[in-house]
Amino acid sequence: MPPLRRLLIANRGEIAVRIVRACRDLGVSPVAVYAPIDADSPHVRLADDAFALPGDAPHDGYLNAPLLVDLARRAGASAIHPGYGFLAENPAFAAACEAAGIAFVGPPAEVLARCGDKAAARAAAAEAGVPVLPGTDPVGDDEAARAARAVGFPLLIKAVGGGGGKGIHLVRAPAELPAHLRLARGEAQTAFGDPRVYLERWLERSRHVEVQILADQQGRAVHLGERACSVQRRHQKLIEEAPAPGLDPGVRDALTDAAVRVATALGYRNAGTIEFLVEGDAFYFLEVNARIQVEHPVTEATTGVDLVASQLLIAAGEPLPFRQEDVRASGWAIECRISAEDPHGGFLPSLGRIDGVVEPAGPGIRVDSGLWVGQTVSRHFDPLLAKVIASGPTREAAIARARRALAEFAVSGVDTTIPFHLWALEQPAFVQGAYDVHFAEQWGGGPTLPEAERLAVLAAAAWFHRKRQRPALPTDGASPAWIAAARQEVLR
Amino acid sequence: MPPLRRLLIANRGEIAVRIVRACRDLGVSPVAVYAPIDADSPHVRLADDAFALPGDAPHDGYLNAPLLVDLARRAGASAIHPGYGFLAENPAFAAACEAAGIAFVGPPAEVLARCGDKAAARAAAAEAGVPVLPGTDPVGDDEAARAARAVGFPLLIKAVGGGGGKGIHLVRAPAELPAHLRLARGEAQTAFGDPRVYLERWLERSRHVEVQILADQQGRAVHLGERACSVQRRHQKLIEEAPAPGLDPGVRDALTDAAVRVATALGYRNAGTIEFLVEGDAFYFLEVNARIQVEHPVTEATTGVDLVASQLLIAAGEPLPFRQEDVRASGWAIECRISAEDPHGGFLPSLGRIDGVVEPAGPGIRVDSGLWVGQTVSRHFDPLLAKVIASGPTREAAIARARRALAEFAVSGVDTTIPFHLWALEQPAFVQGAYDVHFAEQWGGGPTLPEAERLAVLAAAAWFHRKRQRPALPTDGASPAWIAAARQEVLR
Amino acid sequence: MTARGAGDPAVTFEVTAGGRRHGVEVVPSNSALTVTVGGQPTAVRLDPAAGSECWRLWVEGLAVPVRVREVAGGLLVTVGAARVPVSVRRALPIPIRRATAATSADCLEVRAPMPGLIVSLPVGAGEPVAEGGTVAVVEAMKMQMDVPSPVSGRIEEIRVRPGQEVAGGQVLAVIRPVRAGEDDTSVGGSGA
Amino acid sequence: MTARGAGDPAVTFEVTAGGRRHGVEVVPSNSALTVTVGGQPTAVRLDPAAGSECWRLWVEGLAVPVRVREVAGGLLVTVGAARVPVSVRRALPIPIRRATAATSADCLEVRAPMPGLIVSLPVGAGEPVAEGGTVAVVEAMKMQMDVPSPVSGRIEEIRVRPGQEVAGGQVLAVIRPVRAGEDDTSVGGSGA
Repeated sequence: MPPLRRLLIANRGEIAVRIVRACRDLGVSPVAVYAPIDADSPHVRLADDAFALPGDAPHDGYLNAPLLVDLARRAGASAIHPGYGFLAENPAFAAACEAAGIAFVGPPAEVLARCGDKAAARAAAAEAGVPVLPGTDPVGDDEAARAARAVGFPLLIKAVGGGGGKGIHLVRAPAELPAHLRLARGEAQTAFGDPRVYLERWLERSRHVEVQILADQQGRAVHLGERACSVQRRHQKLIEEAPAPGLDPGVRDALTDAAVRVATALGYRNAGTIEFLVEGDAFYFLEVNARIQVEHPVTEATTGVDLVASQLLIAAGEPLPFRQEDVRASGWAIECRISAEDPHGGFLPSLGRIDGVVEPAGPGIRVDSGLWVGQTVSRHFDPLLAKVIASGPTREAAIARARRALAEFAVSGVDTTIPFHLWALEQPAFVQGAYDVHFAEQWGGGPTLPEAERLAVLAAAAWFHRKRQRPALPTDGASPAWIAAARQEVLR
Repeated sequence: MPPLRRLLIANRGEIAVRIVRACRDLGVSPVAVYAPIDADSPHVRLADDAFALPGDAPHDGYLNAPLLVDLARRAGASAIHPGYGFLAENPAFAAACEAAGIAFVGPPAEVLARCGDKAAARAAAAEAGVPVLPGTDPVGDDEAARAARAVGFPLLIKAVGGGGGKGIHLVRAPAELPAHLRLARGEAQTAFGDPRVYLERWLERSRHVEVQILADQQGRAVHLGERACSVQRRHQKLIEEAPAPGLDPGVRDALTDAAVRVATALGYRNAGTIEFLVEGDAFYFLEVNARIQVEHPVTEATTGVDLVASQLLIAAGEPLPFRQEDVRASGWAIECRISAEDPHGGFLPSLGRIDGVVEPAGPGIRVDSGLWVGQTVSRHFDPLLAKVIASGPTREAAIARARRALAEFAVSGVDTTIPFHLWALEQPAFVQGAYDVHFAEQWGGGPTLPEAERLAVLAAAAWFHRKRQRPALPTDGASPAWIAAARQEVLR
Repeated sequence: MTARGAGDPAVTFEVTAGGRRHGVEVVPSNSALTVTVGGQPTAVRLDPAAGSECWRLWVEGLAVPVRVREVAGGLLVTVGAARVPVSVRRALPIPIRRATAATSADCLEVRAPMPGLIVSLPVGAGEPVAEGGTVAVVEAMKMQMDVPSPVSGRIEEIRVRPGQEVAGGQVLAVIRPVRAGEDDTSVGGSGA
Repeated sequence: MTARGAGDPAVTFEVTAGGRRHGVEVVPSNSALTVTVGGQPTAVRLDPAAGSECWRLWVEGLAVPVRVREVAGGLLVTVGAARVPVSVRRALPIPIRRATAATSADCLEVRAPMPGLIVSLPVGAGEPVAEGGTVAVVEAMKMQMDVPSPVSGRIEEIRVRPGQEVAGGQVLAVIRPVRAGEDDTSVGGSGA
């Protein structure tokens, strides 16, 4: 790949690490950028060069489009990979890259704009003979009530800038609309620098299934099978798997075929995902995610295709090295997102400083991680810390390995979604593959088990005993005063 | 698997961790044993229960057969997995387990004895129509010279207790025989508690190819394809791959077919490996490794079959869940053994204390590791610390990923074989798959490159500067006095 | 009874978990501990697993990963998927949260549900607010959240300003409840 | 010339690597260093990667993993597959290994090639040994190795005993060389 020797990664965390690795595999020199708070992070440590951004707030840093283009030029990079989130689906950024003679690893600006115009994307899908749900163009506050009535309730408010569940609000009744509209706009502004939102009909008992697409600059588009993504909380995916369990083979073929038709109709280029809602045997096009997705590794595990390396090759002008009939999926893969959230406290963000990490490994386990000891988990960024991808010849084997890996995974310093995953992977509905978008609601605040209570009492007793004997554990934070007081009283 | 609820692991390091993980995947409770020096090791940390052995010397600990059987009974374990090395191929140990009503995860004692009797194994292979090399029964010192003449030079002295390259010596001329015989016997005694050795003809330009076998207690034997293991140093494998590069498909079929015939002729049970030397299109049976092997993960990567879990299921009496025609190998996998040896100093063992580890991860990389920070690498045990297994759809992709992973791997405190692997994976002979058992000799003492020298000078200068500014680095050992002296003189 | 070394005195205290109170005695024995809960002795060992919070609890031939987090008033112990708040009585006097001097006992505090940034404060001091009405909008990790009033009432005091970073649990505002009929001023939520 | 802060004095010394001696000047600049080797300035940064020995060298837009190990007499720097022994002159006086008082300057020391256990010592003090003959058998990690005599001569002194653990480089025996014809006693190796 002679034209692509050096690439700037305009992102952070696990996806930046992922892109570094794809670069290494292709002999491309990866260049990192970092907000000051990320100076010691793995994506910086693994890159060939790294440039500091002026601030931690996204608009100073990872959303600072002119600076990123300038840094790419200074670093001698001929391409920029935007990862997901931040500027990944921003047509102006893609255009700015092109204008500067830097390849944007993703669809060209006009395709991003076409995919970002949700109404246009829906229209294109409908024209390609793919069923769609009722939805709107971007709506102003004044017209929202009328537009909502036309779409019908329940409906979702979604960010035009889109992606990652941010800015998505479910509205069940007209009275709830104004408050949710305001919150969704605020989130969209922060996450994507674009306050525009649109409305889309919501199906109550549906499953979320999406199809991975790769399209080269020569115009050939192939799909790499589907992913099931119905384990969601606050419209953020928690668990994804490939293939989708319980999907009728006929429906699967129709879905993947529809996805390729939508991609072709939109003139899609590079890696992308076509999202559908599935209810029974019916499916509806939702939208195009015009980026690499968090859950791409499950497709890599089942197809053997390196999607991020494919992105780089496509951006460098290479034709796809395989045809649709060469793509063979086998086995099963499940991804669990490890996020800094408190699953026992409504999945609220858990901020703090990571003071210990043990990541799982071994057969059938891949970990894509941005974690490091000393990391400050701040309010500025998405709470995703790492991903555990378990694969095996059968779904049963993949689930068993995922459980094993989650039990090995230890993160000290913040709450994580690990307890949720341990619960989910034991639920009959999940084990049987018979779950829909409401699955995660059954978690409630987490299980209460007498056995866990007994073990907690034993652990607490042993913990206190240990604290008495070894006053100084290597933590950064000072021990709260009440511990010292307790120690004194215990000693009497 | 109702009869197997709890299993004792009579081993340490990465293979003990591997067995813990297989247990977890099957819902079996793993019990560890540990020499005092291994008290904080990962296999102990990941097990459900752990029993201390009375000493670090192998005969007190991991070779202490009666104690291990007793501990299994006390732990409520119904099976013992011996790993590789130590007691893995010891018929008396297998018999002792059976006598105590504990399943030995491996072939029954009589099969171990048959495989351990190298002459008998060779005879069985010859009878099954498989070509063999000239070789002897176990030889005494008196008869060795005559036996050697009958076998012909060059020849190998090999330990009857066998395995892992220990006790193997290459002898090119009669005069060298006595000294090598003495050393080989000593090593065999230490490693396997059995000083017996035998002689076997050696082919100068051969390749080492082996075939993985699984055989259930119902008598069905299948192969899982071959592995190439010609990158060796002191008859210890350094790199293995599956499939074998440059192997004619006809030869491959003949080899795997011969392996199944040998296994069937020996009444083989559980997992085992049939070793061959290949020279051109000719191949010769060498021996049976009646155990799980270090390099088993490359076969797991290409076939999707979990070999260690299969071992447990077979030991529990389950029939193989697939037939020969169901086994499909795809893609390519390469394993690099990370050992505590000094590749720039003749691969001598490097002893010390590990004070920092970063293990690689990400797409296509599996790490099986027994490493931990604080680990003392002692003379008591095999120097293998960890294994990097890289896989991909093509050999080229697997090599690229292996290189990437090796560059991420950092071990502080002892020398490792990582520099050798970085060199090997760049060599044209390796990249082209055109290498034989002499490949590793080209390493010499490692490359000397002007660019490396320039970087070393820069690194040394920066290191000294850093040391001057930050006197205390978090190491355990005290800084040598000369550093302090140097610092003073630099400061003037 | 477990044999005790002279230098290993038993420690006894009361542990409350899941609303149940347990008498607990801890006696060191070899490298482990004998923990007696409600008269039932159990041999346990707690080994560090990662950082300051992650441990491995060895109990009855099984190893259980647990996370122990210190919070005001006790510990949060996570065992597998379950989280158990644990408090230790006598040994652990739980600080009782009293109304501060500035806040009369009749008033209620509205606290931040998570650490974050104050985006807006739709209702000013002295203004009325309905039960469920938005008192503040807090943002963290690109997610915005309304902080609702637990009661209908009047804002007695606002303790933060827009753009300010707040800690989880920090008091944002103090509200004086209004009983139905007591105050007939129309009270609104965030739209007020 | 690089601008220098008043508190950042240049440090100069001589570095020998691969038999070549280099004049080296180190000047701090921002978070990096300017290292001038043979008049050629290069901006470098050395960041810790793992433990006490593993580092990441940032140089000219590339990051190179290096391992720096302190040994007697200098540093061993591993860069990729290559190992470069580096010594720093003036700043680093290399301790010269002198013959100890007990050993006459004519004698040679035989040292352990690796840390391990002395398995056997086939030749006794006062006995003759041939060049290449085995002086000791050392074992580590289940591998046994003959330690050969570098010269033909006579064992002057044995400093270890079988079963003893020895460090790498530890003196095992002292040998007084015999010039051809000087001593016509037949000398053997390990068989002697």
